[in-house]
Amino acid sequence: MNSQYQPKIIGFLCNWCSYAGADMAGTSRMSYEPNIRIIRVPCSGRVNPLLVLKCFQQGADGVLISGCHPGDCHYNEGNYHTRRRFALLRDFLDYLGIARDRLWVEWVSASEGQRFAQMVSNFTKELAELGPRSES
Amino acid sequence: MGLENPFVPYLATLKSVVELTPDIKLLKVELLDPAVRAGFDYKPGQFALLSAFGQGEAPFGIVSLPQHRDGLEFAVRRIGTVTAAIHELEPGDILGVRGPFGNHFPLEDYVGKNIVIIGGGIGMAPLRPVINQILEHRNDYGKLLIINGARTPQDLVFAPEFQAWMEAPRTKLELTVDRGDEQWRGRVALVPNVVKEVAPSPDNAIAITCGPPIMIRYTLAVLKELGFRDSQIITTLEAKMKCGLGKCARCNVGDKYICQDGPVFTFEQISQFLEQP
Amino acid sequence: MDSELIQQIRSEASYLLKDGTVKCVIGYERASDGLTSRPFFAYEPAAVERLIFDETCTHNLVRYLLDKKREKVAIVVKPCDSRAINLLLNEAQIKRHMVFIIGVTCSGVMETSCNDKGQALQARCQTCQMTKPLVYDFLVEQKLVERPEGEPYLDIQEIETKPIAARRAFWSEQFGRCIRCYACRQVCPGCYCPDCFVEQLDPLWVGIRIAPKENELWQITRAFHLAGRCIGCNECERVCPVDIPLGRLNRKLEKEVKELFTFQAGLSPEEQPPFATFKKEETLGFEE
Amino acid sequence: MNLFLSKEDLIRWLDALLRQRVLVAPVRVQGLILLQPVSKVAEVTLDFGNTTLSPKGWFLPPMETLFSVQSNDGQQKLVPTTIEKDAVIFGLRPCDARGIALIDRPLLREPSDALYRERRARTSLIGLSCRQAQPECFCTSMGSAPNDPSHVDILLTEIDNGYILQVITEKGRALLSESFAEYKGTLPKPPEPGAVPTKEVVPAVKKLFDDPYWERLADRCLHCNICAYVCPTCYCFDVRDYSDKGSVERIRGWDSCQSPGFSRIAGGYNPRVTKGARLRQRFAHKLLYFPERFKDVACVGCGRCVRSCPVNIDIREVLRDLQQLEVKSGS
Repeated sequence: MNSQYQPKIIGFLCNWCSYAGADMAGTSRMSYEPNIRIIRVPCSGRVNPLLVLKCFQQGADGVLISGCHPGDCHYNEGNYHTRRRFALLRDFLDYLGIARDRLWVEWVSASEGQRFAQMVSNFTKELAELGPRSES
Repeated sequence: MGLENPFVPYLATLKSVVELTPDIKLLKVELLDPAVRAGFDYKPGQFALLSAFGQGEAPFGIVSLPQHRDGLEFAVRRIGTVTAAIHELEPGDILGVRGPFGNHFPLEDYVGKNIVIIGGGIGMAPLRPVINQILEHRNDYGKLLIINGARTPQDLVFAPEFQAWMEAPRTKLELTVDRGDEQWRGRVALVPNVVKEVAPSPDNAIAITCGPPIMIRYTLAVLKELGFRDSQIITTLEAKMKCGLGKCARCNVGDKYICQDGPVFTFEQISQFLEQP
Repeated sequence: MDSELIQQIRSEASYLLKDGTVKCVIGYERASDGLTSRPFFAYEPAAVERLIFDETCTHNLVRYLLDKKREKVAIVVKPCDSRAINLLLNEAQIKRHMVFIIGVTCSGVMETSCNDKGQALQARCQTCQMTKPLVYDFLVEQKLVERPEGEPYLDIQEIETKPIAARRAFWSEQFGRCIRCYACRQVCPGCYCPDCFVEQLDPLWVGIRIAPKENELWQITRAFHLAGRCIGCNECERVCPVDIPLGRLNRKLEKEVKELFTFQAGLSPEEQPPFATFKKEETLGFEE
Repeated sequence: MNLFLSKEDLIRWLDALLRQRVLVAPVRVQGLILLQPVSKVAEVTLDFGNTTLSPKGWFLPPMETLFSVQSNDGQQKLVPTTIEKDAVIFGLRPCDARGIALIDRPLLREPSDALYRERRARTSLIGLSCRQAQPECFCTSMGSAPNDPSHVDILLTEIDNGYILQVITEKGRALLSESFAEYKGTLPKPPEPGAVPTKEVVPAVKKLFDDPYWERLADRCLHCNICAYVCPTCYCFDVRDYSDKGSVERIRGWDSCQSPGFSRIAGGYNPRVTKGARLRQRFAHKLLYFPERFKDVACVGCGRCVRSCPVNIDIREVLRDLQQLEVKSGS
């Protein structure tokens, strides 16, 4: 990313899988772009769409919601609800002019540190292409 | 600064904080600008709007006495966002003060009369300056009866001053709680029942009461039974106030603006309100 | 104006009031402009003479059931309004035995405004195929006019096909006009939270600041809270004093909910709404 | 002395005004007519009944910052908002001008509202007489008139080939950038809006304060804020603090007695809980409390609340009902 534009990403990571996965990426010294600010949540199902909208309102360029793989949820069905909620919100935001690629929902288990690091880098590259939030 | 735009508060610093009860603090506030401090004179019953910048503003009765010239005191109960922010302030922090607003207790009319003061919980706050003003000019007034009630013993407000109130000449202090605890030796009864039991005489007397609406309703009934006329019973109304300047109309109850026509009213005036507060 | 239809409504209402089955009948009466109509609450049998029904009766009266939870009332219900009854029954906001439903068959209501009976049927009525309410206790039938089947989401597609910057500009301009009078919330049968998020102070999601960012957060969240619940009566768009096409927010979500979860709000009081349930095997675009 | 302007004169004059001041004028936006600052005279429209929202929004905006708090190294400094620019509101109707004059009374009364006072001082009003009354108008019953010049600096009246310009105040004279021809003819007869009985309204509201009429009227009321926000004489507001990223702003915004939290006190007690009490507050404040404090009824008969109310709560009907109920209850 040559341009000086640094996308800001807010990441809601579920405590049981994704946060542990990000932790593993850290402890195994995997490097990935520093654009993400992580917020730990008990479950990806805890993320209220209002939180995501507040992130975009306060100037975030991208929002990542990461939870356990469907079926592995510590609370059995949290990520099933996440899936439904943000499948709809993503389409709706796109319709309103906030690019759908600004909202990612990913499943990262506790052992997929590498995959988490790679995913953050991909997301940062994608957002760099999309450009700052002002236009879309 | 300030008067030019009446919405811009005077800056003040928090001098001291005293925990009166688990959810009520006594704050002493000093206006920063000496000129403003000199010109800021008020009377018991008036209120000011305190600003916790970032959270907002709320009205509080001024509970200190002007002649002490020792800063402004407010008793603040933690009940909402602004009061919570005020409770977090420490001595030295900056806050905003706007006022003084509203009318005041017409103490000059009570000279020579017996005074009955009935307060419930934080309702004692606006009554404290009246008590202390009477004690500082004790001979101008007749007998002073103070009935101070609260839910539990630690919720009794202004405990540090009970001793002084009890020892003052021709003064009686009746404390009561809804629910006592092991150490509590005093009365366990609702305020209106204590008023009925002590049965102050209405002759040449006035009663000032302030507290939760339910206490007021029953205390009023008891006082009427004892022979007090509406014009002899005074209270200070708490309403949603925002500007304190008679403009935003939030405190408009009936045809009155609490922030300007009140907050101190006699129940005779209140009975003529079109709308009951 | 079909007087035979009105006579039936009046006699049923009078009967219900006289024998005390209901405390009041919620229906329509002629408005002060003498042309259009407005909601009307009849408490005494004599008042039923003011009840009318014609193609200017646009209001969705079901919202008023939220204010009359503790007494049995009767209510005049169009086919689209009846979906709102199913919504409130599904969300346990009203009890079926507390509501006597006077259903009216309908062939569309006009695009009315003050002093204007309207020249055409409302857009949503032009292609609506519902002629009979889904639930009623007493049905009043009127001769119906055939309406053509049509492509319901043309106005939504018109926005979807714009480039993203144009969509962004379109909605920013619309939301820019919002004065936050909350009429869209107050008129909606689905909006009944005692403490709406927009007025919460702690956390201060939106509050009183009227600016593009706050207006956008308000409008998006309001619509999203109705996803899978909005029954398409379009009252929010009708009441908006600054003409924001709110229907195009709610019906976009209605279209997506149909595609993603094959669900439509208010068709039955038992069916689980989309966000209250899930299917394990669905991926919804979030592949493994 | 009345002047005459052709259409070209008017456009030239407006263009001149545009250069030194902010020109706020009626602009067509989708189906609405909104008063907005314009950058080109071409954006201005003159064929409309009245604007959707009233010009009060220029003096008491839907939202404004009262002051911001800047804290550098612990030292807090309050920076009050100031008004820099002069402005002209062009094309406002006489009823709205009277609306502004009415809310001047509470807002300019000592201690006066600084921002409102500053905007009033720096803004000139060019009124446009109505050529045609709208069905909901009833200004002549409320102390105004389609050609009432009393609260504007300049009043324009459209006639077939141009406009008659009446200079009302010195502030208005200062707006004339060139000399126009004198107009010797007579002013056209103003249109006749509907009439509404208002003789005994103040005592009627007082007498019928506890009448069940208000609960019945409020049955259909949605308790949105439309009637207060479109009304030229509603001026209630709320004040809140906003702090994002360290800077704190005290915001003042429109509020209405119909909104749920308007009279709710900390701790939850709300003296006005029922629907009827809230709706009564709107009419009691306009037709009783305001006249008792400021002499005149706070309604100018512009008809906006009648046009915009989703459930047709019509103030003209309320005025009629109050008179009849008062007679029935033995005045």
